[in-house]
Amino acid sequence: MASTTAAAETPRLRPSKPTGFLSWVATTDHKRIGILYFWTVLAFFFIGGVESSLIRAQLAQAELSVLTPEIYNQMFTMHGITMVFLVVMPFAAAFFNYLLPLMIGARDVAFPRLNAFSYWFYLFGGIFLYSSFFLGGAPNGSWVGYAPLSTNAVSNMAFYAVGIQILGVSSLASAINFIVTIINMRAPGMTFMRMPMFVWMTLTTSFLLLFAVPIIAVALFMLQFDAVFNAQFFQPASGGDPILYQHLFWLFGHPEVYIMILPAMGIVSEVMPTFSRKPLFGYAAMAFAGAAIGFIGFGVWAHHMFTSAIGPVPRSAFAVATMFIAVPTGIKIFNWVFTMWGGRIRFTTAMLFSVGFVSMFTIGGLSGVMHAIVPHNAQQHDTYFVVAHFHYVLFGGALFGLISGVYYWFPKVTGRLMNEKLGKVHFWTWLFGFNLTFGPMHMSGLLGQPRRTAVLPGELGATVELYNLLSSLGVVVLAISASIFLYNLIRSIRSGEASGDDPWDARTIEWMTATPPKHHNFDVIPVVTSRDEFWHRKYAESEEGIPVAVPVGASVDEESDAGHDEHIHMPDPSLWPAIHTLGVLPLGYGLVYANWLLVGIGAVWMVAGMFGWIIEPLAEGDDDEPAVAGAAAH
Amino acid sequence: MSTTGGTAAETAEHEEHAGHHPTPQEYVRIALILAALTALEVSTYYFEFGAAAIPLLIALMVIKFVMVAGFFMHLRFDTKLFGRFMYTGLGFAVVLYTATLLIFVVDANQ
Amino acid sequence: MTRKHLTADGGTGGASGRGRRRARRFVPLAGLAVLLAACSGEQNALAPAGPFAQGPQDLIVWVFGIAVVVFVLVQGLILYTSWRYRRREGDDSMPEQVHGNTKLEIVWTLIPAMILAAIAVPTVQLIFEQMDEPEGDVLTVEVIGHRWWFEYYYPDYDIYTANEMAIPTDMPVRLEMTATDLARSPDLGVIHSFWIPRLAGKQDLVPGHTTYLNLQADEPGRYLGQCAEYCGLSHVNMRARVVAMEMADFETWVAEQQAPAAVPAAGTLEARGRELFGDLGARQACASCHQVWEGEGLRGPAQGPDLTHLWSREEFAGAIHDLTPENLRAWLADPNSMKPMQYEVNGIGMPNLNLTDDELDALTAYLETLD
Amino acid sequence: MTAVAPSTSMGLDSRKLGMWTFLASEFLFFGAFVSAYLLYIDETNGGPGIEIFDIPFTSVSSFVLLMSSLTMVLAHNSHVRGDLRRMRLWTLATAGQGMVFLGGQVYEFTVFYREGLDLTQSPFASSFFFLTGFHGAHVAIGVLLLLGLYSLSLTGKVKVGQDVKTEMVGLYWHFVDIIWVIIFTVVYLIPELRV
Ligand code: HEA
Ligand code: HEA
Ligand code: HEC
Ligand code: CUA
Ligand SMILES: [Cu+2]
Repeated sequence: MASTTAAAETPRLRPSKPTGFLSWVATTDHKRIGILYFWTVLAFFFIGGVESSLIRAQLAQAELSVLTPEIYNQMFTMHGITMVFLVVMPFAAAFFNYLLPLMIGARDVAFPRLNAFSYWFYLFGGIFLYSSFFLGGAPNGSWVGYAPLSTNAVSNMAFYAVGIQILGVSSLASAINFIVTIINMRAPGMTFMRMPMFVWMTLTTSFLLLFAVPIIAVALFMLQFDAVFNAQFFQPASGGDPILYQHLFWLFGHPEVYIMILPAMGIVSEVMPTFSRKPLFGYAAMAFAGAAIGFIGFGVWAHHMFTSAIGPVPRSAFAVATMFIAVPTGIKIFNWVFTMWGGRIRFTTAMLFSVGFVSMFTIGGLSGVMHAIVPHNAQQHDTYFVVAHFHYVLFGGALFGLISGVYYWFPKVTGRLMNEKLGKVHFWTWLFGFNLTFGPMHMSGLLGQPRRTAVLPGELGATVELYNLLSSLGVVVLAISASIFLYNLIRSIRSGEASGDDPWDARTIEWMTATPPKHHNFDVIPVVTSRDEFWHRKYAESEEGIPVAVPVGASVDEESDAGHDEHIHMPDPSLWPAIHTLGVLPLGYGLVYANWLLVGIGAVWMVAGMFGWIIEPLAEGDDDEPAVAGAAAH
Repeated sequence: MSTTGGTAAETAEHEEHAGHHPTPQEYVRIALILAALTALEVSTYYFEFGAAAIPLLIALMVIKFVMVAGFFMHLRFDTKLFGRFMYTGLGFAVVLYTATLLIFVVDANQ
Repeated sequence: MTRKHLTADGGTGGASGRGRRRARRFVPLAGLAVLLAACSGEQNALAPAGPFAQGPQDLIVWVFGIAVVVFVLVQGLILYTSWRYRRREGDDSMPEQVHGNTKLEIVWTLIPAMILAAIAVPTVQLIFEQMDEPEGDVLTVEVIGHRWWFEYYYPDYDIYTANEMAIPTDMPVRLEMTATDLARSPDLGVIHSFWIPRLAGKQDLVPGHTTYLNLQADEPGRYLGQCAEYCGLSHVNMRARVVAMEMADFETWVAEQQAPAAVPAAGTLEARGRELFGDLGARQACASCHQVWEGEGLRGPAQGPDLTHLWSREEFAGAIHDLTPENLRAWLADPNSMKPMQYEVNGIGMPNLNLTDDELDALTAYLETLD
Repeated sequence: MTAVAPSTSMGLDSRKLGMWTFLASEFLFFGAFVSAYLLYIDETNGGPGIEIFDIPFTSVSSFVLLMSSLTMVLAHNSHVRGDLRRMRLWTLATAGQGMVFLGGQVYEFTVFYREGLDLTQSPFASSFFFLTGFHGAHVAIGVLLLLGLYSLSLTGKVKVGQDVKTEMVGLYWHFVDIIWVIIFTVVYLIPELRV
């Protein structure tokens, strides 16, 4: 290995200092982008949590007036949007970014600058959405934005239409990036069936995004043109049909919920084997089930419309399709349990969150199957029973899985361990607070409490009031718990115990390289010969199938590892993605306020930025990007 | 990331494919066929084709689509993966939107 | 209209009879539901009071039972595994590296699939049963969702009313529903959902579509409900009531509603109120939005609730306030303070007409005569 | 798949793979517009409907767009053969035809607008303008890409041997063309049979 960091040797015209503000703005390093995602997500999670706290404060008792209805409606709308589009999805993107290249043995993603572009679009999209608070009020038409209500100017939903559109572009770009990276950038020997399960789930999620995002894009364009430019897509007065919006939204919306859960499932599938010291049970079935969930997930959208204007035939068809999603999901649940079965389970915080995921997600899944009983869905729909369902799958599922991932990979990112004692306090308070908040909602929902109501109607009775009070108390526990987490996070970054390269005795190749990983990830790209490559380099199997540690370096012929490149060529930082992306702000405001001047400025800005991007070589020293394939272009 | 290794493999592939790529003359011939098909399409506007018109138009559309994708976009010569991607997208679109429109039709009298 | 006698297996009545019998078989599971029902308010999905609510209830109780079993099994398995295979202090041994088991995979694919198939069949049957138009004598009511109140029109009797829907007991009611009729309202029409949990599940009201819902009450009573599809600012204040009464009472109610409104004797305060109702000078007259039908001309729909027999109702303004003279006066003085609306920005709801105290007295007095 | 250290595990060009991935998703984008159009084809709200189409005119511009695919592929072919001069020529020809198509569309829209069909007239009008308009936007972006390709090849940024760049632009361009193949049939010709 001659030079590991080509960067240090080449003089450059662009921000080349490895630290400082500008180095973050210009970074094209997937790891740094992952970290940017993570902190942005935390900030938005805090905001979304504050919004939900206000919601719960208002609903703590019947007929309170902590919030006016105007504010309340903005709160639950922004809470939903924030948690879905600005927290869970980008949280998953943070993991994809940081881990994907490390897990498949690549030096970066296929299109590093496009990757930066995705992040900036995400950030500006979030800022754009939140700027609405200072520009006459936030959107208040709910996160599903049903037309024609949302085409009404007082709903402020133009911000929603444009804001989500921006976030969609970000997601679509990452999806393409990750698909290409997985298909094209795997280390030698890393066949599809040797990929870590997390990579499989990333691939499935990316395909879901790829096919779902364009649909919502169309729905949002229509919504926005109805709202701002008087188009007639959903205006019943002229023959437009509001049901079309519902179809388009849920054609996206249901795949979207699996977009949110599959990454968490991938994380759990990495954590469980490591801490059970066993390989993932039923690897092929797991990969297949994930793909099946994604696939069937495209065919169940109308289960959100069971009480809408659709007839008995579609109701029946979608009911059946919906129920059968439980089959592949069940496969996953049982395979996780059997991964633990017979293992030597170490209950670290990461493992606790993963087990918590399996347990809590099952509850949410079962209430999901109850939703699919169409005749009774008419009682459950738009009540807190649904709110309970989706918080169990989203919070108890997605968020538990993602937090498990934070504890698990924290040492990889920082070289330090998170405090386990605080971690366990965090877990148990989190589990308790979560169930206290959302468990009672099952009951209040069945007792008839509708969702999206700005006050808790007193006529619902004392029982419902009690449940609501419990829910509100749960948020207090959650807030304390979240603060513990944050404290642990910051403290451990500063002064956590050093972790070494492989603190968990892990199985996958991201743990083979230095911790924290160098800019180019691997000095030598490993040649992969089996699933759980790293584990097989550490352990041989005795005749009874029991692993025996092998002396370091003995098992694998280091020479066989590929990539003895003389110079590892990393893409240089670039300011263009950030510059280019900035143009989306004038463009967005222009569209919201029907101001063609702003639209023009934004468009020209972005086109100019695009040319700057294209003209700038990927890496300094190349007079141009390489003529041949395989390069990280774009 | 590094492209050093790729050069050889890629150029080899290029050469291997080069033979299969149509020549400019062939491209022109394909374009002429496309033009003729278009003329046939437009003729449905001028002449009465009766019940055959719609199936005919759809068939022509599909043929034109496949020809452009196959020859001009090199799907016939490139790796199968690209074609699979495209037809997956197309398939998803056709199935999902047909189902959606069917729901509207089924409920027209509901 | 003749009163229909219910037999154990005739028509919709049969459905209810069957439903009750089926319910009894699941007493242990239904127990929980009943327990909860007993100690709660009237807007309660767990306390069905008619066949169209009973059917879904019976089905879900059964499914809930399955869910409980799956829940116990899965959680039990998780807990057992976690406990049994936890790593013990000082144990550094390695487990056998098991990669999977095809037989097990097949088992846990097929069993859930079979369970779900077993749930799917009755679900699909009931979907059709619930949506089909009931046979025999049926009362039809048209429901129109406005921001933010429900309007009811009885096509057989030419009756308009709001917030409270009167129905006879033991007879299926077929609701034909849609959202705002644009010809008479600045409300561009948004989606609402009509939901009386004890009588039937909800069904959306979609502008441009007609949707249908069947409901039926077994016992007389006042059944609470509410708009269940988010429809903007005062979504929560868009409540619904169904008042079920014996057939004889219902017939009386119909007759009263069909009668024209009383005209107060000239010179009284009420008569002054009646004049103001039709003419507020420069301000918009009540009559431009509300109808008080006095027997002449067409009895047509208006922009706001029909007030011909206002005082026959117990609640008003989306059924969020008791209809008392004090409340009504407060409403007329400043509608927005009683219920958030968007008249200024959107033309939706009732405007504040800046009525003087005298005018308020007269109008309130007049409206009280409209029983 | 045990590769002999190629730079990519499938031996594919990432950029092309990325473009194809993107195009796959575009089908769902245009599919939604087509569905809306089909749903609303009769919802004219008293305004003009499909009878307003000028089939001969649209046929000509469709034909121009179709033929631009030929010049596009010829540009790529020239680039592969290392003939940058011809490549530039064909690229410009393609962009020119694209602009003719766009000009036709602008003209068509203006005529329709004068005859009372504008975005706010009816669901039919909205969905027609959206479908064809978004296609037009794609064409416009394609023209920009072509002109970019042209000028970059002049400045030496696009070189002999870098025909993947031309191919990428070409893939996009052909895609826009096949979408129009569908639109022309589904939006114009088939409905017109009923008039
Ligand atoms: C992460 C997100 C996520 C996930 C994974 C799911 C998973 C599921 N969801 Fe959920 N859902 C949401 C997020 C999610 N949902 C959201 C956000 C909404 C509300 C949107 C809104 O209106 O705002 C919603 C709403 C929603 C509705 C509409 C409710 C209504 O508004 O009326 C329905 C209806 O069918 C439904 C069903 C299901 C089903 C059947 C599953 C299944 O995938 C669950 C499968 C899992 C299991 C069943 C458990 C494990 C399986 C076993 C242990 C095997 C054995 C089991 C059996 C034999 C039953 N969901
Ligand atoms: C992943 C998604 C997600 C998550 C995590 C949550 C989390 C929470 N949600 Fe969620 N919620 C949704 C997604 C989510 N929600 C969606 C999609 C809707 C539907 C919206 C709609 O109808 O349109 C909804 C709607 C919704 C409602 C219904 C509103 C209504 O219908 O009127 C309620 C009511 O209780 C609620 C409550 C909560 C609560 C209490 C939390 C809590 O768990 C939050 C706990 C978090 C905190 C309390 C964080 C605070 C952190 C700290 C205090 C730490 C300190 C930090 C710093 C100092 C930086 N949510
Ligand atoms: C611009 C139209 C408009 C005018 C003018 C108007 N109202 Fe109203 N009124 C409404 C609407 C709309 C409602 C329904 C509000 C709701 O419940 O959301 C309503 C509700 C009412 C109700 C409650 C009815 C019920 O059953 O819920 C009464 C009583 C009433 N108005 C009386 C009056 C009187 C008296 C006047 C004149 C002084 C008047 N209104 C003027 C539009 C109007
Ligand atoms: Cu009407 Cu909610
Ligand atoms: Cu769903």
